[in-house]
Amino acid sequence: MISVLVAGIFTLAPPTNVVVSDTPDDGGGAITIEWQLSADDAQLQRYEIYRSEDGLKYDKVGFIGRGRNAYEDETQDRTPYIYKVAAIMDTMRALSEPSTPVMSSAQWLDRNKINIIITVLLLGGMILYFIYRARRGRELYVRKISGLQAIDDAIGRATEMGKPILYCPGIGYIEDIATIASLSILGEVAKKCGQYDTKLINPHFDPIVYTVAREIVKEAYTDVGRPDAYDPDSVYFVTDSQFAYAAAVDGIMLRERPATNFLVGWFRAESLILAETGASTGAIQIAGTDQVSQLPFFVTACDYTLIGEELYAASAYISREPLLLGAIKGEDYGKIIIVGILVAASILGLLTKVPILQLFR
Amino acid sequence: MLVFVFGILGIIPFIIPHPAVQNVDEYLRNNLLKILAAFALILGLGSLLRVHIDKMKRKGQNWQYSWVLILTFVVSAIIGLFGGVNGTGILPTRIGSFPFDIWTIYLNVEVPLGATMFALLSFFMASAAYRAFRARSTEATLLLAAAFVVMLGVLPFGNRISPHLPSFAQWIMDVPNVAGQRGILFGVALGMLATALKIILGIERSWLGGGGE
Amino acid sequence: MKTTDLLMKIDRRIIYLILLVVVTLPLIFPSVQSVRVMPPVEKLFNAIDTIPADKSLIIDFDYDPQTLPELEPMAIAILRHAFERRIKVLALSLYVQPLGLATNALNQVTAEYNSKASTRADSIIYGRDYVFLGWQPPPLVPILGMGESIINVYKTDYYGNQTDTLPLMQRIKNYSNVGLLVSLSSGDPPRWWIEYAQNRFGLHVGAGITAVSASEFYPYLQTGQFSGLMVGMKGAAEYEEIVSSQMGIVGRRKASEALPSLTYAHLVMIAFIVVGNIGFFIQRRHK
Amino acid sequence: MTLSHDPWVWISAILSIAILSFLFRDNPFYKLAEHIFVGVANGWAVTFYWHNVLMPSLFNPLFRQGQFLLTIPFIIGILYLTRFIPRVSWLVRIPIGISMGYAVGASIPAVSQAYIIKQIQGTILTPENFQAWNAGTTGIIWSVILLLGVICTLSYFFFSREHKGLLGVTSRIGIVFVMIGFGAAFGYTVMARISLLIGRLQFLLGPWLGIID
Repeated sequence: MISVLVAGIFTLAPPTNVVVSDTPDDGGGAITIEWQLSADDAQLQRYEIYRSEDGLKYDKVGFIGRGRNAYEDETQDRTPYIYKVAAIMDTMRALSEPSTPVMSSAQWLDRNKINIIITVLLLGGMILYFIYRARRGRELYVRKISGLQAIDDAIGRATEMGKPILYCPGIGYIEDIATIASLSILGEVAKKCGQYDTKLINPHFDPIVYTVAREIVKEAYTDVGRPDAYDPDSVYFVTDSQFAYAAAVDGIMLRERPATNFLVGWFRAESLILAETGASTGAIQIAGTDQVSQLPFFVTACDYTLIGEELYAASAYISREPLLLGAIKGEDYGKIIIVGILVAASILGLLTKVPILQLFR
Repeated sequence: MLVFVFGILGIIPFIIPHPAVQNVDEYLRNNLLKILAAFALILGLGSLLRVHIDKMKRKGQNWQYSWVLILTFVVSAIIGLFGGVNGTGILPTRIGSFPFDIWTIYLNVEVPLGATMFALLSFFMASAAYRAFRARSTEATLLLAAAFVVMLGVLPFGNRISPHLPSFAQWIMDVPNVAGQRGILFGVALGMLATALKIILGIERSWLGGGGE
Repeated sequence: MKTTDLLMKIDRRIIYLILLVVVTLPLIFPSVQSVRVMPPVEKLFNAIDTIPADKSLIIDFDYDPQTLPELEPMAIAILRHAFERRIKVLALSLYVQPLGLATNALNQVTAEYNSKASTRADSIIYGRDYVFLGWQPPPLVPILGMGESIINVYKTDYYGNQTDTLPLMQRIKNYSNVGLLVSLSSGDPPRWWIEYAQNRFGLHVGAGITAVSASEFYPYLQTGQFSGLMVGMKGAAEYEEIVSSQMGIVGRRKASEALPSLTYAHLVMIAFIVVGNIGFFIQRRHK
Repeated sequence: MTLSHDPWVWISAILSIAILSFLFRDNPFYKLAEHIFVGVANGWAVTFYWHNVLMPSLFNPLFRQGQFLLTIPFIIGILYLTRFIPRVSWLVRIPIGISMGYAVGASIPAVSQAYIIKQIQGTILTPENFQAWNAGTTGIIWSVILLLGVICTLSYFFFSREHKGLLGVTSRIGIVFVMIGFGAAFGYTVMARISLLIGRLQFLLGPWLGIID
């Protein structure tokens, strides 16, 4: 009641010092308007933003709650605009002085992303350098990865038992790095299957991954001189519905009774559905994914698990291709850089007043 | 080569906000890639049908169920294609008060089946925990202990066992868990970066089908 | 030796059966388990409780049949709280599917109150005490538009009434007349309310979410962007608890009834882990 | 106790139970539900791609509005089908290369930002950590432990050196963090999964059997 009276007697204080500018680092089409809050900000309902092209006729273009001193307006590029900001309380309106005219335009570079460019150049350059060195024929060491050592035994076991091997690439798409790593491991597994004459079952979630996998398996059989052993029905598409795929793979596990299950690739919640069903059939299970949220389930339910980067390293390790091994060396130096940044930034952040967090937005 | 060009096309819009770039990017994402995915599905369906028709011909194990699969596929596809998504197509999708448009089928067949598959997880978590959480080695013991504490900590009466239990459980989630996850993520990120570069530069070619050529 | 085998190799089907039984039985024979209310829920309760008389509460009903078991009890408990305190409620959905579920919850709690009320002043009356605004696509339109005028966004309510004729809507004009918004959803809506309604208009936002999406939303609570948060069945049960203990409201408490299932399931899993380890230790000692 | 009169509720309920029966053993009901699941999922996919992608983004604009630019994605999409013709089947690499190149390219900056830069930001120590000894998870002790945990975990993923000496120690500590994290995440997820099961049981006991309301 009192505030109404006060407002009735005194006029409302308008926002002041309206500053407009082209919104930086965008694709054009926007102007940022900033102002100093009205002295009566606490009583206001909102601010309204008015725009004019000729300085005479103003149209309302937007509004924003009280306590806010900036607004981004959508504009046509290369047209000058003048702005006024109004403080609004009930039916009262207090307009600011008009701003200077301003035009919006598009920028070619988003400066907020420079840190990303630097990261990519630094780490990417490191990796490429080591690939280049590997091409020159340097011998490279890669430590043992326990899941990988098990692959041979697992395939051997299936052969002895006369049972098939199930290779499930998960529900990723061809562009997921985990799927790509999975496909190169599939190639090696298929070669072994060809050599030992073990049946391979390879059901798919994504049609494109399926297409690629078919070629890989076919070629693997040809490589080991057993094109006759390749069964075109061993690689097939099931469905692109997550749980329908899980239901179908569960069915395969129980009916075909594979001796070894590979669950390698990109997984979500179905990870444990598959891994537990597989465990109940007594199969040896080798899992691998880069999905941090699913790793706990694989680690609990499977015999061997390739954790995160181990999965990528595995595909290089298994092929022994020097170029791929070179990349691993590069990645390792990348880790040293990250650790270095962590330590250096922490020290800087603690000892100086550099706003260190701003650098890593 | 194609991969290289489109790879660059993928990187650029992230850094350059200019509309000329953003429009090309939007066109790629909204039209080209989605349309390509639609065509890829035809490939997949071809494969699925072949496997099951083969099975029926050979009268392989459980061949009767292949009939079920093909029949439900064909029927739902016909209802969906000609009946429209919400039953607005040319095919009638309602007999009396009984609707059978594709959306109703989806809600009453796919959704409950999916939800039940998802719910199976509670059973699988129990059996996996029983089997694997044994104090065989240091690692297994840590796994067991952390799971144990957190399971007790989130329970409604966790604070009655000890008032510190819920906050200790939360601490495990916030500190060791986050540290472990971040460490893995850095490795994963480097691996992804390396693989992506290798693909764009044509060093990694396994995705083409076979390592050769 | 026999016993250790027994302890270490329990058939998985026995585990499944016991789990199924301990989860099902409490659902068939419901009993309410009381629960300690944790700070995030307490904060939400206080945020709703302190909404001044001239402001209203908005409830965003965005759950579907899948998430209903976790989120509907939250909606019921909040409605009971608001109606008991005579806090005016605006209900809405950002998607079309939840509309029917929202009506169910509103009708249920309204009926609960009106069965006890003797006078018109005691009753909960549509248009005076609450309004169901319905659905106005796309989601961002109401989220932004209500900052200026609610009746301009929702010209008619869910039941087809002109909103400007409803008494409540003449007082509740825009976000400045809204004390708090609670978004009940497992998807994007809580984030949208923060990003658009809160950042632009300073709307206070609380949320009720599913246990699956908990980790995604906790940061918003820590930064203070959420005025309070309920997570999953346990969060719903805590709200039911605080509403019943602080305000003496009686009524079905579905989440609290499901809580024993949740507790027993955890205990069964813990028990099996313990049994397995006992077997393991005995066996190791024998060796 | 009133049983449902809605045939769709019966269908959902029977399918749900068929899936649950799988916990006992594989059986004809599960096989039936599984094949229906896959069949309808594909029928739905066909409907979805037709009505939501091909019609609005390709056929309508191309044939009705004459946007001939769209012949390009159309032709590229058709290249997928060359897969069925052995002589020209290599052409299938063109659409795959496009999808692949674009997605992999786009992942490079995205991965750098989300997995590297953001994670570094969350890990480094700042003076704020020193305002309290153990305030929540941001106090000095915990933030130092977090930093060390991240570094040790990362060292476990060091592949080009044998894990001996200092690296051996740090990678062992790293594994400790990883295992505690896995156990905690497992325990934490139990509640979410049991909630899903309760949801399914409430559906079966409620709308279907009418035992609870």
